[in-house]
Amino acid sequence: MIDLVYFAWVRERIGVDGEVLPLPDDVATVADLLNWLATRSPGHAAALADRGAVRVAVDQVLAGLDAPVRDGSEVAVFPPVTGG
Amino acid sequence: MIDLVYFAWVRERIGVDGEVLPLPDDVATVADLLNWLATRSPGHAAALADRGAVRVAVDQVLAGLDAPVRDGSEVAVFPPVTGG
Amino acid sequence: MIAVRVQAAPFDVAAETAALTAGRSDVGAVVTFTGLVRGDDDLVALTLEQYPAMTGRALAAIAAEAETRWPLAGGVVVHRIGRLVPGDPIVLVAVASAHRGAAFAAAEFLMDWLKTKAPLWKAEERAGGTAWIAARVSDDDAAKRWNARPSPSGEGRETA
Amino acid sequence: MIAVRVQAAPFDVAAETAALTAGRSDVGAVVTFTGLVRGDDDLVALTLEQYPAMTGRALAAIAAEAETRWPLAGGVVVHRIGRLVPGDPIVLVAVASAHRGAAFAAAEFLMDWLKTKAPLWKAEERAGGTAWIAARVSDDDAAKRWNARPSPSGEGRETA
Repeated sequence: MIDLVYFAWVRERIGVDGEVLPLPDDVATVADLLNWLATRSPGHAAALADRGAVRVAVDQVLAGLDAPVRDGSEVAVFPPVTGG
Repeated sequence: MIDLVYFAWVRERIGVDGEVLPLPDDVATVADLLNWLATRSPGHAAALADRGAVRVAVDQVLAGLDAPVRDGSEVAVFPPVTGG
Repeated sequence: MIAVRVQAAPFDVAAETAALTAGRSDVGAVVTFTGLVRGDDDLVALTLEQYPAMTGRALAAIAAEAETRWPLAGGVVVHRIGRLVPGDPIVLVAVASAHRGAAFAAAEFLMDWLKTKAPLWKAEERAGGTAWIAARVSDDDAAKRWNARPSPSGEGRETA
Repeated sequence: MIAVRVQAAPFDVAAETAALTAGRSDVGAVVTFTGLVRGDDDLVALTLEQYPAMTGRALAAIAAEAETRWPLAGGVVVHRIGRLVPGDPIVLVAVASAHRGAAFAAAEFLMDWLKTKAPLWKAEERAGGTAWIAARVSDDDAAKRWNARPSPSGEGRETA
């Protein structure tokens, strides 16, 4: 299982704060994960249409597209932070 | 008359907060004034022994040794300011 | 030790700073920065969202970084989240040190970071609707100046 | 408008800063600096003396100078005189502005000036007696950096 959390307009477009999903066998990296998530609903597709517009943190640490995603991870998807 | 005010150790050495004195005819500048004041008492002499160690303000504005001193002026003598 | 908190509730600057100096006589300087929501361009409200696990961790890390850069006696960082209206205090940084240079520099360093790097997202509410704010380049520049050198000196104060 | 006061009485930072932002929504940043008497080297007390006519005039002039250098919404400078013991607050600078850069820079500018140029004299009281303090060169250097350029940028934050 993978624990997904969404923030700001990513959350709004997907329509939920987060979701817990079984990790498909062919999802090994952040890029794989985003590709797969984008197929799940029109909201997911809209949120992830521009991959350059979102950032990903794996277990609360910012991660690049090549970063590995493992079963049990918490993966957050959000826009670039705007600070306080 | 000239209104003299003293601060910090200049005040302590002279022994008074200030004094009002008639301005002698031959006192035209700050340097003249200090030379004359230094003759007035051992305390004045001690306070003004090192002219480089004191600063003078005429009518609340810092003044050099050549600055004119006029009847009715307020002349302050004090150590270099140490700030807050 | 710089304490960090992210909360919806208001903060009490006087109580926070009193805690930094209570019972000590080695603190010569306390610098506080209070950020308030500005009512620019008919802003109605600002809503801030955090990623609790990441935001708290990131604030603690930058606070620790400030402590390695400057000799500080203590400090506190409080960032508010939720819906705030113009005039509302939104962020507090308070830093205590023996000397003013370290206190000013650490407070400004923390604020530059908070304004740009803190894992927070802001939405602006106006008469016409609500929109998420994009990251600002000028603020990023303000934060970057702290990376360019290892020593705690600063330059380019003009940044907003 | 930056108000200036020289007084023996303590100051209330919260009340002073509240006055700077009351009823406004154009203030985004309030920076305060509170200076406290440090108990270094067994200091028993510090006694500050002013030249009232000159000290007040000089503080008003530097406050006006800060207002020409940065876009400020308001501010207050309070310097205490008389006998103060370690831990006592001795000086307050609070500056409000739309943006943090101006508020930080103005507060630091005012403090650098106050620590060096303010017409004040300090005597230190220790177990061994009381001695007037001589002007410090390092503080003068901190104040000088503001003269070297017309723009409100800064450098060399390390100064004490």
